[in-house]
Amino acid sequence: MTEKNVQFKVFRYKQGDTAPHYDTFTVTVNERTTVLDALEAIRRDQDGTLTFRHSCHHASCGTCGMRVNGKEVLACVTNVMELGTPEVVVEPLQNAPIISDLVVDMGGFYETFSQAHLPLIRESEYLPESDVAEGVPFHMRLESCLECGLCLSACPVVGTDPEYLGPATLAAVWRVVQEPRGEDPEALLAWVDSEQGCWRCHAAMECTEVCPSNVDPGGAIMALRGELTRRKIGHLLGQG
Amino acid sequence: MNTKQSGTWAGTLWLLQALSGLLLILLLGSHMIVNHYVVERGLRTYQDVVNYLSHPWVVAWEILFLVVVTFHAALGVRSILLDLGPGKGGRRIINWGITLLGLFAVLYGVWLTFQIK
Amino acid sequence: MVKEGEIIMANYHVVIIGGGGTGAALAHDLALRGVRVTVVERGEVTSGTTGRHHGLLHSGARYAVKDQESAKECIQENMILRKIAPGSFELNDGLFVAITEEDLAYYDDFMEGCAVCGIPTRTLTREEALRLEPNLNPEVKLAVQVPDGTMDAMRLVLRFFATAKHNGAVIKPFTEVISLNMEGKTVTGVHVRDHTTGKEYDIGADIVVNAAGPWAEKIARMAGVDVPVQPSPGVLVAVWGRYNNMVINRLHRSGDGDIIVPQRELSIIGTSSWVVDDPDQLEVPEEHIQLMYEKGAEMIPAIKHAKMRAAWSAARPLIGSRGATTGRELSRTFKCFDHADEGVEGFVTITGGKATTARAMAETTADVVVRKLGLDAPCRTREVVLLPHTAYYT
Amino acid sequence: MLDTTRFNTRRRQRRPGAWLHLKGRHVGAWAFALNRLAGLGLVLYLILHLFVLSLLAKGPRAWDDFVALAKSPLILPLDVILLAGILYHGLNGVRIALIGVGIGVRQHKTMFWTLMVIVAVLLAVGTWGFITV
Repeated sequence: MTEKNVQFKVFRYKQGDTAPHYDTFTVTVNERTTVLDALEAIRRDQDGTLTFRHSCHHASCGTCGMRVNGKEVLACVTNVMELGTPEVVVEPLQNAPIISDLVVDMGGFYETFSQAHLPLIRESEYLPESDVAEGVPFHMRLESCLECGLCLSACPVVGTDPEYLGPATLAAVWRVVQEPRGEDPEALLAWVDSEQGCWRCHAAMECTEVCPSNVDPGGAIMALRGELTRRKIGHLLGQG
Repeated sequence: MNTKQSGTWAGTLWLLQALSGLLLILLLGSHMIVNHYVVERGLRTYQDVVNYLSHPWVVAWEILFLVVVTFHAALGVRSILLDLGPGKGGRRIINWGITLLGLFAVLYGVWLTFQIK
Repeated sequence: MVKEGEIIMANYHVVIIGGGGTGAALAHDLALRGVRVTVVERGEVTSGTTGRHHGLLHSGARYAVKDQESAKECIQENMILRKIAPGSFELNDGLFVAITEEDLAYYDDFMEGCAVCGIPTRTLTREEALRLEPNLNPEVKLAVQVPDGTMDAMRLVLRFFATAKHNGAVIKPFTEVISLNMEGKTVTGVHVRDHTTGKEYDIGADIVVNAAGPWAEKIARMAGVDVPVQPSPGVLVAVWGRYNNMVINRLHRSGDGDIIVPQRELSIIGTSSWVVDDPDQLEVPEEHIQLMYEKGAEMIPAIKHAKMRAAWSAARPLIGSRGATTGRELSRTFKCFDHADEGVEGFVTITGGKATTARAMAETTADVVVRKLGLDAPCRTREVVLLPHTAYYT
Repeated sequence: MLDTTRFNTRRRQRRPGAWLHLKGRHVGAWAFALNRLAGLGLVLYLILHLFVLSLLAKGPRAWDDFVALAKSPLILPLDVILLAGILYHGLNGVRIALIGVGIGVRQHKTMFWTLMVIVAVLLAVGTWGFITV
């Protein structure tokens, strides 16, 4: 293992501060060190007041979303040496209120997201050639979306319009349309068929670029439009 | 559930924006080719323009072009303004403002066509 | 809501130190019993040990031979969690696979242990096992199906928090306990620092519960008491792709790298085990990562070439005196300490246990707390269905 | 409660220029920003064009004087920029329309670069036309 010192320029803000600032910390990293490891080391060895969100440390919970060198990433799977910069800039996600340092308030996101009524689990796609185990009452797996908010931070439209439903919620609606499981896809389709819904998107596809879990929100938004367009045309033809 | 929306118009307008865009490729393409190449050495003189506009089909074609390009431009500007999150009242002002400006541009263009003799 | 500095006259106030699974379940339990609760957590909730486990909803089969107390807790809680947190688990069961003759020799003990602990089992032939899990090592001799499952390590806990909040509990993340306030030998509250504002203040409490997991010893020392907690880290490795439908365990005495849990887009191989003094000093030794790959590949050979997503460590808060060597010899059960036994009033520690048994840990602790408060309020957490995790934020 | 008294007082800031913050962004965001800039440019040109055409209403003199000005070599670069804007906005627009109804979403980057090659070729041809005509 080779070790080297890397500078971390970290966004700092506490409630009551007039303005945010950046603090620089030097951390010794090796080939395995992630940005999250470095932040934990900073909090442990240099500044116990640094706040950041984290939980699972393997890109499953979605809490450690932040901007590293200007890109939305999950800190837990962002390797410091692979970034290749002598200085690593760490900032909170955009388009959400900042609680302190790297911590943003996810409340607004969840207020919209929860309206999509996406269950936490979905039908499991079994491995090819495998059977379903006898005696297992349900065949389900956890949804891929980590609710990390990276897509919201990267989206150029969420930044300008607070009323835009945003990629995560629209992707969740598309999941429910695909697999309703007791929810009402018609009501959800009507909900997203609006100025603030899937038609607000400009197909910059940044959401899909930054998604750490193969959700492809951009594709989901386009699929929603395709579905709504088909319905609209079908409606027109049906009437004509 | 959130119901602040302008119904299915959003999707229709998006589709119209896409379709008018595709139509413009044809219209603008022909506008440029005709104006600059088909008429020999392009519409250079006032007389060229008068001759060109003496065909009623040409007038109709150019007016159609003007209508579609104005429509597409107006919807595009509207979309930029809506992205700024203007709120409900703001949206109404934008919709009316854009409509009036678009209508004015089209009427002005039509009027202009008939000024040239 | 309990405001800073407000004196609660109406009823009792309990401060829980630690926003992990135990603290969450305890906040939920006490809130249901009508006690005012404030949870203080140094970082984000579930950022310590809770969020980092492999996401295994234990059937208890893993402990059915050597640690039957823990195994019984697991199967009982497993069944309760399915009822109170529907929709939070991949209910795909688990397989214990025998790869070698040595594994096979363990079969009888294993089946007997499961029977004693009340863990349902179904023995599968090699062919049946391979049909369910085509990526299994074709050398597999037989497999035993048990009611394991996959859980979302964070979101199950958020559901406890969400329900507790709904019932009036106050959750304060990024609020670090600096010291315990004491009057003589009685703990009267906590002195905390809110890292979101940088301000320090006191929170008064009738009882303070130390649910700090591997940090429990550090907190206990603030009250001048000692709890026998041995932080025992383990390395886990997540690889891209789901290699198995069910949770795959090795049919043998618990060892390193003998569990593969499918979760979302990933498969998670765990764990190794050693012991440390400071739960904040968690290394991820390179040889442990390699060990996870090697051992994992013994059960599912394709794991050997799977692309790594993450490698990390989590510190288990095992109960045991210092001096354990690997942590494997320590029980996974939990223990609640009423420090009145050592002469310190108003202070209770809950430690040990597993994510699967967090509710039971909370029930035991809440029983102690209400008894100390002189209340007669029975536990209701076996029946009350938890709110969705999104309710924590909204 | 998650201490909402404190959290709700802080609203997120609006970032009207978010679509222009392209550092660290990918092809799609650049394509969108360029498309919008080109579109805005074309709207300005449309207004200018309509205004210039009003010279036609003022008779032959005004118009012919204008044409003489427009033929000057100084205007040529502006013509090229205009053509570039039209070609980019038009062809990228085709891409947006297609992916907007779910066609070629996963190939959107390949589509973009292919169209950019076409834009470059047409721009070269057009520029050659401006110079030689």
